[in-house]
Order: sequence, then structure tokens, then C-alpha cells
Amino acid sequence: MNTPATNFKPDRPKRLVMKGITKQYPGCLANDSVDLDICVGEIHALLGENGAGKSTLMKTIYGIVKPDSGEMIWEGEPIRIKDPAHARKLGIGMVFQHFSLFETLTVTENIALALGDDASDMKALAEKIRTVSARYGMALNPERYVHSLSVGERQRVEIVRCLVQDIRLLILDEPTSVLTPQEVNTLFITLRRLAEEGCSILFISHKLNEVKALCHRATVLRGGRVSGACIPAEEDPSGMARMMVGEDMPISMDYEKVIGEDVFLQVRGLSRISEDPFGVDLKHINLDVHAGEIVGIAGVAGNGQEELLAALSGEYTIKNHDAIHFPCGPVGHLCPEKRRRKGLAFVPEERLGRGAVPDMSLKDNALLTGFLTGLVKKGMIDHQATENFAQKIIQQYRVKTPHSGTHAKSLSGGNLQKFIIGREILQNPQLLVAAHPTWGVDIGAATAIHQALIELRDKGAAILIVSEDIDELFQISDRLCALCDGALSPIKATNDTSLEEVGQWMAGMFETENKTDATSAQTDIGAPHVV
Amino acid sequence: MDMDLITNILYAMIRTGTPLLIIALGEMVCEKSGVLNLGQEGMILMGAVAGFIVTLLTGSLFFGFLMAMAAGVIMSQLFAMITLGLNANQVATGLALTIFGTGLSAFIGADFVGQPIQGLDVIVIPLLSDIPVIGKMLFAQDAIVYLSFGLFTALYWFFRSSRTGLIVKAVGENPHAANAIGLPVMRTRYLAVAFGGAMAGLAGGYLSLAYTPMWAENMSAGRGWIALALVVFASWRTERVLLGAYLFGLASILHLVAQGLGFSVSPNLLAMLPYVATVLVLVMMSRNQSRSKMFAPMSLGKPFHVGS
Amino acid sequence: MLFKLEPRGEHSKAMAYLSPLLAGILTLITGGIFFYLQGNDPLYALKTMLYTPISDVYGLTELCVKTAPILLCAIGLAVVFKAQVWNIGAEGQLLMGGLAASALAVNIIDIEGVWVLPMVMLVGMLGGGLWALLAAWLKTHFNANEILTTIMLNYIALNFLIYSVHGPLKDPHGYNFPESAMFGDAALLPILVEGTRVHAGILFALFAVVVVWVLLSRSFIGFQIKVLGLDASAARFAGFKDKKLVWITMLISGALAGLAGAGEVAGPLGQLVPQISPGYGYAAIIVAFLGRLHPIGILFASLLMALIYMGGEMAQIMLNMPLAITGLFQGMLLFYLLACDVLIGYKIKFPWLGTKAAASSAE
Amino acid sequence: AEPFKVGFVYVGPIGDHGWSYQHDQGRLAVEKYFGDKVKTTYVENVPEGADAERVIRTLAKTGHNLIFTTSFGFMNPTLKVAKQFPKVTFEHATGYKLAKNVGTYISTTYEGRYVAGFVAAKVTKTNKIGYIASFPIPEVIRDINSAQMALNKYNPEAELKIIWVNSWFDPGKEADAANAMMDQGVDVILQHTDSPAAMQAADRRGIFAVGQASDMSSFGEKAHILSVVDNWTPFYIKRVQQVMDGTWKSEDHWGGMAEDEIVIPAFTNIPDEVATEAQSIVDGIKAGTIHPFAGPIKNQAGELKVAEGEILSHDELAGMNWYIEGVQGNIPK
Ligand SMILES: Nc1ncnc2c1ncn2[C@@H]1O[C@H](COP(=O)(O)OP(=O)(O)OP(=O)(O)O)[C@@H](O)[C@H]1O
Ligand SMILES: Nc1ncnc2c1ncn2[C@@H]1O[C@H](COP(=O)(O)OP(=O)(O)OP(=O)(O)O)[C@@H](O)[C@H]1O
Ligand SMILES: [Mg+2]
Ligand SMILES: [Mg+2]
Repeated sequence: MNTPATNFKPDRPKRLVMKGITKQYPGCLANDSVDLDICVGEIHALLGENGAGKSTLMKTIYGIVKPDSGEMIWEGEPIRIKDPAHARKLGIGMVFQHFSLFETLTVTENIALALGDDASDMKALAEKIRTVSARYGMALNPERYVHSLSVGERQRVEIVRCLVQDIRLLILDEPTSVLTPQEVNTLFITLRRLAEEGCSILFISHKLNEVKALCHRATVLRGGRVSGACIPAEEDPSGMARMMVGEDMPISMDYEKVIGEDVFLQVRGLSRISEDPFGVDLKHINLDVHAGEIVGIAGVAGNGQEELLAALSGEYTIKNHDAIHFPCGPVGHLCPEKRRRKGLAFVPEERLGRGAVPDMSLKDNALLTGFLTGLVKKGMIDHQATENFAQKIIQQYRVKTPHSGTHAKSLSGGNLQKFIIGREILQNPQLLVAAHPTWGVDIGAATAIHQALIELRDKGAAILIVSEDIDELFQISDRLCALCDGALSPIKATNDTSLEEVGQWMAGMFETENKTDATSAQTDIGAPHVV
Repeated sequence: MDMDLITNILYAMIRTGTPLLIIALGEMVCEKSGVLNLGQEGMILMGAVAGFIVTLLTGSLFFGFLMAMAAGVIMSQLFAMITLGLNANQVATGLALTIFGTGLSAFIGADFVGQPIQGLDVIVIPLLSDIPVIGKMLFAQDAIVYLSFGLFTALYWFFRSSRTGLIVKAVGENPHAANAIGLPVMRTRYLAVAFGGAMAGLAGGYLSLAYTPMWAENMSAGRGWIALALVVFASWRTERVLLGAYLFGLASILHLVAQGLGFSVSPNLLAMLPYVATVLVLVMMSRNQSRSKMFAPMSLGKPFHVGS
Repeated sequence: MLFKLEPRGEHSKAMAYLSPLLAGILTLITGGIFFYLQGNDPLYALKTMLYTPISDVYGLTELCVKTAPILLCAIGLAVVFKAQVWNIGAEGQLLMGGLAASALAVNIIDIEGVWVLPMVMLVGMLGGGLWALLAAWLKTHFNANEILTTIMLNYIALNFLIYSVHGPLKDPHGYNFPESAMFGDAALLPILVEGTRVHAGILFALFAVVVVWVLLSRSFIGFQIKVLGLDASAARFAGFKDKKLVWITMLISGALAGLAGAGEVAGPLGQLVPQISPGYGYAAIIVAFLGRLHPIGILFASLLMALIYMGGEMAQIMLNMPLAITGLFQGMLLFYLLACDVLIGYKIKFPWLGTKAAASSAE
Repeated sequence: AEPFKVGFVYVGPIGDHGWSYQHDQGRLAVEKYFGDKVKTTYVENVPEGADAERVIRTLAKTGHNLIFTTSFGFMNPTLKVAKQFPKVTFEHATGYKLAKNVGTYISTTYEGRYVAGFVAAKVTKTNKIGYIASFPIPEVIRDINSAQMALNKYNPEAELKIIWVNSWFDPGKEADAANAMMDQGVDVILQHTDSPAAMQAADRRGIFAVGQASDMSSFGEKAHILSVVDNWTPFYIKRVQQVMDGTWKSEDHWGGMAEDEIVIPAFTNIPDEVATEAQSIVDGIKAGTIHPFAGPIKNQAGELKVAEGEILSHDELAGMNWYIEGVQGNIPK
């Protein structure tokens, strides 16, 4: 990752020029006369806080979004891209921020779907997938079903889907957020190689050091407008960050590491076979979280995080009650409500559709988990108390919303996340389990959330954080471990470990006593046989 | 039981199962694309009445069946406009379609009650139909039964090997992803609903032109609901739809056969049998969630709106 | 595209009230055109259908008689549907309720006492409730789709009712015809207005409206039900017990449908007959949606539905129209309502009208 | 002057081509016969539940002078409304309760069924005769017995195979039942259900069938041997005339062949000599010399229920709930 891009000269011919692109969404100007140009063989970064309009701009290129005004020039010719099929014909490929894969179909079928009618010969296509993926060092078995693939492998499918065609412009929307550091390295090698072959690449990422390592040029968007441009190799990350969020926002902080007190959460030998055919089994997990500390669990999504979180929150109950212990005794068999009564609070991964009900007001969403704090009397809702609680969350956590009657779904991602975290923290939990607390959240909001977590820790609560963002984990956790394939790595104080070591853990390179059983168990359920 | 009786039971099983098979296959395609249309009864009845009237007026069974399918398609597009175009609740709209279709067909058909027509004749395939036991069941049926065999084969291939089938599955599983990679989500759904309508209409035509060549109000007698159950029973797999349709066909004639053979159980209780059997089978099929999950369209019944 | 939908940030309150009105107006217009094409004076025809049946006191009481079972079933469905549990089985639950109530009533014909009627009603509720729980059990334990099981259970209940009325519950002195003996006076619902048929069933229904209203808007159970319906994974996350909620909602709706059945046999019928319901359970589904699952909405919707039924009869008598128009009107009304409801969540834009012209009068 | 208003309440749709359809044919005949003097109204598909009373009452209230309620389930509602409208005349079909202004009427379909039994006994080659039955109510039991009486007399070898389909009108099911019976060797089908589906099924397979309620000859060119047709026209015209004239009296009316209320329009597809004999039986029934339920009649257990020379009483017929000797199986519950 640390080979800087050297062999690039900006005087190359332009592959794509965008001029004055404007896109108005109801109530939000997503792109405001944006200019952008990409040269042949260039890796170009697009930076910007959440909602800055990056994805919108990319979707415009791929023909999914029709701009209200502005023009595009493709290899010297003015062009209007009608739809993705048209974009593909031109040689444009896109890897989406949110995967657009179909779990019940095979790799070949998934790729065939995106290729249009010219992919009618499935055998030939499978062969092509094999050669292309081997050529770029991203081995893929075309017959596998997508649901049986890890997230990293799915990412490969997305990329290979673009590569099997004659690719001239590859758009990658936040491709690295789901990869281990090692996988990121592989990806970068591939991308550089593509660029050398003359392919242009548009690369969106929030991770500025990656941008610095990979990209030739960068354009920064802010509130839908181009707010700046730079050569990343010559810029330091905090400078770029300032360009993204403006001067007045806190962008990062260093937090003191502490050592926890008594054990609050004790997990011993937690194993669970997943009922879901697409799920991961948990394999003999041991874990302690002390009061007054933050423990981080790193790992790429789809390695058992959901299952572990469900077991901790009580959404899965465990037959072996002793597997999960609070100071008051075993809780493995208890339902979420009972665990909450014993001091647990929980921030789930999906903020909409789990952490909050999209079609309910913030007030009702405050009641969703806040009902234990005296909001319900004799089975009846105390509407006034609920309203007060909602107001308190909104004020203390600076949730931007007109009023507490707003539906959760109309809040921006970051604001909703602040609301949910606030709701959980205000219940004064003794244990907070939070999944991906700042996923997809802009730097300002992320900093606010981090501060809230640290404050809670300092009040003596035990905190467990599961995240895919290693940088975040290094920043706020006191101790760290990683989850891979349902098994947990050793746990170390953050100061005693390194990015490389955690990266290896994330890739499964660690010893646990049950590792061998675990892998054998994996083989017979790994890929459900499907007729 | 002698051979002849078994031959005849098998023959009747196919005949009784055919309308169910056609409806269920149509509905399966529709559901595979993620749309749940509970308006089967309404579409069947409209198909039956339209087919009957056209045949009576033109004397042509061919036009009759064509019109039956057209009527089904029109009804289904009414449903599609409301659910897909306007994002309305699919369950409620489907029920409304059933009520509306039942009423409308009775209204249109009022003047055509009690008029006889020459129904569809069986086509006996020489030699093949003489094969013992299965000859009659497979090779002495009418054209629509043969068509249903063809339909089954075509759909089996469609979902297994065709690109369009792949698109239908993809749209039903994850319309957002499908939209992102540029698959025509809405067009696929409209067409799938139309296909479902055409099949329901065809089945209606089969009832009024071949099965019992006459028009009578409400003559579908709940077959649409049974077909809906069959699709779940089959966990959205073509070959199981076939199996289910014929099994149900068998169940619904067996109690009649049993009575004829002199078994005396209350016919009221016997009449419950097909429904009890459906529930039991449904229970057995649904129990193992993960098995059916592979084939169940994940976005079934959920509205999808393309923001552009 | 003729028009485009544009999501509103928040649901429009005004449209939630305007949409039924709009749907009603559209139905009237279409109905009028339809009558006109049939060769009737549209205004007179609409008046015959929608006003004449309730133009006198007796008509109004009849409206209550007809409304009671529909309202009871629909109000129960509001509760299950809120939880996104699709109980299509109110019909079967009503039949089982009527059957259970009758089974008790015909065995205590000669017994007097104030407790007789409450017992009969309770047994009816129990019958309907247990029948619904059967579907709930199949759903929670075997994961069987409740839409299909409840439909099948409707057929089974109907056959069971027919069996009972031809067999064990047949009036021994009834010339072998399929109906039970008339109930004893103690088991009959009291008449509210002398000389009419309006019975206490409508009071039960109104009471149920109030209770369900409180349940859904004030109680925590109601909140849990709503959360489950809107977002099952949020309910699980919050620790609400989804299976328990399925059982509770099914029990409530089944018991209310059962009460409706008991009210029919102990009310206007006074005995068990094979046809205690001309499809009230199915009509209730429409009513529940028409009333947008809100108790007050459902109250009005069931009055409207009952009126359309009575109007259908009146149209036959006065205009010689076939019965099919009842179904046509109901289907049309529901179509229009569902279509108009789109305005609650979306604005409709007509791109061909220029860029900003929008049909978004109310927000 | 105001026309005389007559109302009809039907249990089914007039489109059922069976029971309600035939009543409606009677209504149309009344309209035709009286012209402007009479105005008729009908309400179809009236459920035999709580709605019936309202419909009947609405008819009474809207100035109908005579109201025919054409199904058993309307019995109690008819009586209730009749009490409130003493000036209106009511006629209730197939019931057993009379009142001052309520008469009852029923047609003796068993006479037709007896003739059908006779023809079936003569034309069957397999000696297996199918009988599609709806619900085990007295009327249906009575007709099964009547057909069996004919078999006992004219072809004791022949066996009646009864299939209950549990519905008055379900074409698909009736066709299935017919096919199931044909599969078991039946070569003549009688039915006490309303749709012509069995006739059509028989026609396809080249066996014989007897039409019910309406003339079904057009549905079975080769299969149709006779239809037992309900002809309500003479009765309805008579009653309307009586009420108009003020000569109407409440009575329990049983109308059959003698009154032309049960007619057999034609015998088709059968040998002339059978047709001739059948016609003579019809004539005998009309003349009162032949009664289908003439003794001796034994029940299934072989006990003598009606002695030689007597005929089954009216009361026994009205509530018949036992099979006569020769019928196989039990009456279902
Ligand atoms: N379909 C849509 N309808 C309305 N508004 C939309 C739509 N899609 C995006 N927006 C809005 O447009 C703005 C730009 O969104 P976009 O997805 O381009 O942001 P982004 O820069 O990609 O953010 P992120 O870093 O979160 O991916 C946001 O405010 C977003 O809410
Ligand atoms: N699909 C959509 N349809 C309608 N409005 C949308 C849509 N997506 C987003 N919005 C609106 O756009 C605004 C911004 O949403 P978005 O989640 O993109 O915010 P954001 O800028 O990324 O904020 P944050 O940085 O807090 O995540 C919100 O008010 C939201 O209501
Ligand atoms: Mg965002
Ligand atoms: Mg984005």
C-alpha cells in the first residue's frame, strides 16, 4: 500500500469530462454544477463527507441517475448516458457502495445478469471469469453461490463483473470499507495494474491514507459542490479532511487508554450453529469485558459478527446458560428485555429497520428501548414522559431534526445514529454493546459519537464495540481482538498490538484451542448444496 | 381395485389438476418476480366468462381461449397499476381484485347462463395412448392439458437455464440491486404479473370451455386460493408445483371415488379432506425454513419504488 | 411515463383524511357512469343504493344489525393486520364462534338465568379465538404461511358447521332439515329498539372499537404490536416477543370474530343455520383496509360496507339491477382507496405539465 | 291503477341454471301472462341467514302484495315478516310452517325421479346407476328412495351408487363425481344437484344421464334421456290470480305431475317401447293410479313401513330420514 503512484502525467488524453452536473433531489441539491475530469490511466479519488453527493455523481456516470443539467464528454464526444447497459457498452463498470449481488444465484449468474444479452453462453462466461480473476490475482470459483462467499470474495465478484468486459473506466464506491488490510493490498495491486493498462479509475473512500497511497489526483465534494482538488501524494490527510468538512468541525481526537475494573461481561465457550443457511457458526468464543473499558472486536462483516451480537443481545438465546455471564449470574437463556433489565444496552448494526423503526416518529422510537425507564405505567404508555425522553436525546446529542414527531427514516444516517446511541446511553447502561457505531457517518458526527462512548466508559460502564473500521477501533478501544469465521482471536491491549497483527487476526491467522474443530465444522455447512 | 379404475383415476387426476397447475405456474412466475397477487379468483372468473362468451358468439374455441387469456391479462394489469404503479399494499389490492372480478364476471355473464357450447375435445394420440395405466393419463387428454405439459417444461427450462428467468429471480430477490445494475425491475414485474394473469385467464377458459363447458357464476369454486397455497407448498419450484397440483387433483376426486366404492364417511367431513391435507402439507413444507429460503423470492409482497 | 411518484419526507396527515373522501367521490362518479350506461338515472340510482335503505328509523336499525358482525370482525383484524399478521380467517373464526355458541345454547334451551347469555357469548369468543390460535400455532411453530392456513381453515370451519347442523346440532323436531332448534329466551341477545331487530351486538362492537382504540394508541402491548408490524427486526431487537404477539393478536381477532358469530346466532337468527355468515369475515378484510386499520376509520368503513350491501338489495328491488353490483362497488371503492392512498406517502408529479407543476395541494 | 306487485326471494343467483333459475323462469312467465297488471321484483343470492328477514321485509314494505320465498332457510324470516305485514300474502317453498297469510308449496320431484328410476332400470346395461346427491335433507332422501322404488320394481338387479357432493351447485365437482362413477362402471346418471356438468360429462363418455330442475337436453345430445323439470309457472300464475281475486287461502301445496309443476318435456335417446311405458307411468301418476311410494315398503333393516295397498303418509314424506330397502349405505351425518 505504500508504493506511491509515480508514473502518472496529467497531460494524458481525457477519458471523461463532466461539466456543470446538477442533480436536485426533493429537498436536497445532491450535485451542484460539479466539474470533474479523468484521464486515461488515472486513478482519481473522490472525497467528501457523507451525503456530499459522491455516489450521486458516480451513478450519473453509470446512467442510473439522470442529471437535471450539465454535460458529459466521453473520449472527446459529448454523450448522454441512457442507462447502465449503455454505460457498459462504453466500457464503464461500477462497484457499488452497497453490494448489488444476488445471494441465491451463482457467481457466473450474477455476472451474466450485469453483462446484458451478450452473456448468453454461460460456459464460456465461467471460463472467462476464471481467467480474468486469476490474471488480477483475485481467485474466484464461478460455480459458487454468492451466499456462500465471504464479504471480500463478494467484493471480488463485483470487481470481476466489471473486468470481464472491455473496461475503460472503473468506478469503485467505498470498496475498502469491508476488506482486511491484506485484501486492501491485493486490491490496490490490481487497481494499479489496471491503470497501467490504461483503464481510468474513480475511487471513493473515506480513508485518506489509502487515497494518499493509491490515487494520482483527488477531487473533494462538499454539500454537492466541488470544494477543492489536490494531489494526494503531496497533501497530508488532515489537510484533505479539512477540505471535506470545513474548518470548524472537530475531526479527530486522541483518547487515553485505560485499564478496566471488575469483569462485567464474561463469555465462556460460546458456540452456536447458525439456523440461517447463509449464516456463520460461532465457535467456542471466550471474552471478558471489564467495567470502565472499551473492548473492540475487529473483523470483516460476515464473519460471525451478527451472530455474536445476537447472542449477546439476547435475540438468540443460548442453551448453555453459563456461556454468557453478567455479575448477577448466567444470562445466556434470557430474552433481550430481561438482559436490558440487568443493565445491557445495545446499538445494532442497521440503524434503520432494527435500531429504529423507519415509519415511526422519533418519540415512538425513543420508547422502543426506553420503555424500561419509567415510560410505561401499568401497561399504558406515558406519552408525556416519552416525549420528554425523546427531547432529552435530541438535545443532548444534538440530533438535527425539526421535532420529535419526525419519522426516523427521514433523518440522515449520522443524525439517526446519534439518536440511537443517545437513546441507549441515556438509559445508563452498565454494559453497552455497539455494532459499527460510526459506519457511514461523517467525521463530525463520528467524533461526537466517540466522545459519548468515552464519557460512558469513564462513568464506569463496560463497552464492547464491533466494527469493520480498524482505525476507529485503534482510536477508541482499550483492548482489541478480531473475529474471523466465527472464532475469536486472542485479545490484547491496544497499545501492545499493531495494525498488521490485527489484520492477520482478521484474516484468521491466529491459534485458538478449538480452531481445528471449527474448520471441520465449517466445511460441511460452508456451501449448502443446492440443486 | 382393478387396472381400469386406476387408469381412470390417474386420468381424472391430471384433468382435475390441470387448471390448478396452470394457475399455480402463472402465480409462481409472478411471485418469483416479487409480486404477490391474491386476485387469482377474480382473474380466473373473468377469463372463464370472457372465453365462454367469445366462443359462444364466434363458435371458435381458439378465440375463446385467446380472449380468456386477454381478460386475465387486463385484470392483472389493473392490479399491477395499483400495486406497482402506485405502490399500494399487494394483499389488499389482490383481495379487491378477487371481489371485483367475481362481481364483474357475474354481471357480464348474466345473459349467458344455461347456454350450451361444444367443449374442447380430447385428442387421443394413437399407440401412445394404449400404453397401460399411464397411456390414457398422458396421451388421451385435451389440447390444454398438453399445453400445460408444455408450459411446465418451458418454465422448468426458463428458471433453470434462461437469462430472462435469471432476471425474474434477481428482481424478486433484490429489486434494489437489480435496479442498480440496470435490470428493468418494473418492466419485469409488470410482465410477470401479466403472465400470471394470462395463466389465470387460461385456466378460467379451461373451466368454462373444456372442464365443464358452460358459464355459471363463481364456477372457479376456490381454485385460485388452492393454487396460491400450491405455490408455497412447492416452495417456488416448478417441478413441485406440478406434483402438488396433481396431488391436490387426486385428493379432490378420491373422496368421490371412495364414496362410489361404498366407503361411508360423512361427506361433509370428507369434503374437508383436501383443505386439511393442504394445511398439513403446508406445515411440513414450511417447517424447514432454510430449505425453502433458497427458492423463496425474498422481496415477495414488498413494494419497490425506483427513485431516479 | 404519465406521472412520477416522489416520496414525501413525512406522511401527509391531510391526505390520510382526504384520500378516503377522494376514493368515495371517485366511486360515486364511476358508479354513476355505470348506472347511466345501464340506462338508469344516475342520481336516482345512487340515491336508491345509498340513501333509501337508511331513510327511516327501521332502516337505520337494520344498518346496525348488518354492521355489528362486520365491525366486530374488522376491528379484530385491525389488531392483527397492524402486526402484519395476515389473518384472512375471520370468516372461519366467525363460523366457529357461532357454532360453539350454538352448541352450548341448544343444550341449555330450558335453562333460565342471567348467566346464560354471557356464557353463550363467551363460548362463542372462545370458539373463534381457539380457531384463530390454531393458525397462530401453525405459524409460530411450523412457520406455515397464515394467509394460506387461515383460508384453508375457513373452508374447514364451513364444512364442520355444515356437518354439525346436519348432524349433532340438528333440531330433532325439525323435519330433518339442517338447522338447530330455536334457542331459549335466556340465550337470546336483548333487542334495543322495540319492534326492530337491532340487538346488543352493535353495543359489543362499539365497545370493541373503544377498547381496540385504547389498546392501539395508549397501551404498551399496542405499541409492541405496531412495532412488530412495521419492522419485525426492530421488535426483536427491542426484546418484544414476536411469537407471543402473534398469539395475542390472533386471539383478539379470533375472539372478536367469534363474538360476531355468537351475536348472529343469538341475535337475528335465534338458531344455528348453515349460512350464518354471507361472507362477513371477507368483507371485514376490506373494511379493515378501507378504515386504514384505525378503529374510527373502521367504524365508518363498516357502516359504509353494510350500507352497500343493503343498497345492493335495494337496487335489485327498485332498479332490477343484478346483485353483482354489490361486489363491483366494493371492489371499486377499495381499488380507488388503495390508489388514492399513494398520495399519503408520495407526491404525484406530471412531468409533461412542466417542471414544477405538481398535484400536491395538501402537505 | 297501481300494478299488482309480486316479489321473489331467491337463494342462489338466477344464473345458476338450476333451482333459482327455474323460479325466475316462473316469474318471467307471470310477467308475460299478466302483462301490465302485474309488476314483479326479485332479489337473488339472498343468504339464508340474518339478511333474509330484511330483504323480505323490504319487499313487503315497498308495496309488494304477494311474496314468494323460495328456499327452506327463509322459513322463519318469512313467518316473522308475515306477522308484521298481515295484509301481504306470503308463499314459502319447501317449508312446513303455515300462518294465516303464509302458505307453503313444494313440488313432488320424487314423481319425476320415479320415472327416471324406471327409465334407468330399463336402459342400464351394467346395472349400476349413479346418483349425485347434494345434502342429506328430506327432499333429497325422498327422491333417492323414489328412484330406488322404481328399481326395486323394474330391475332389482340394478344398484344405486350415491355420491354426496355437499353442494347444490359446483359444476367442477359434479363433473368429477360423474366421472368417478363412470370409472366404476355406472352407465346412467341421476342427479339432485343443479348444474348440467354431469350431463356434459356423461355425453362425452357416451352414457346416459337424467337432467334436473331445468331441461338439460341441450347439454347432452347423446346422453340425455329425460329431464325432471321444475315448472313453477302454473303455480305462480294461479297464486297471483288468487291473491288478486281475493280467493287465496293459506295451504300446504304439493304440486306434481298432475298440476304440471313437474314435467318431463321429452324422452330422448331411448328405445320407443321404454319411452312408451315411461309415458304411461307419467300418465298413471297424473291420473293418480300410480304412486311412487305405494306399499309394501320396507326399510333397510327389512321392517315393513308401509303395508300393501297403502301409500306413505304425507308427514312421513315431509320429514323422510330413512332409506328404503335396496339403497346401499347409510344416510351421512
Ligand atoms: N434517491 C434519492 N432521493 C432523494 N435524495 C437522495 C437520493 N439519493 C441520495 N439523496 C441525497 O442526495 C445527497 C447525496 O447523496 P450521495 O449518496 O451522493 O452521497 P455520498 O456522497 O455518496 O455519501 P456517502 O459518503 O454516505 O456515500 C444526500 O443528501 C442524499 O440524502
Ligand atoms: N431515498 C431517499 N428518498 C428521500 N429522501 C432521502 C433519501 N435518502 C436520503 N434522503 C434525505 O436526504 C437527507 C440526507 O440523507 P443522508 O442519509 O444521505 O444524509 P447524509 O448527508 O449522509 O447525513 P449523515 O452525514 O448524517 O449520514 C435526509 O434528510 C433524507 O431524508
Ligand atoms: Mg449518508
Ligand atoms: Mg455514497
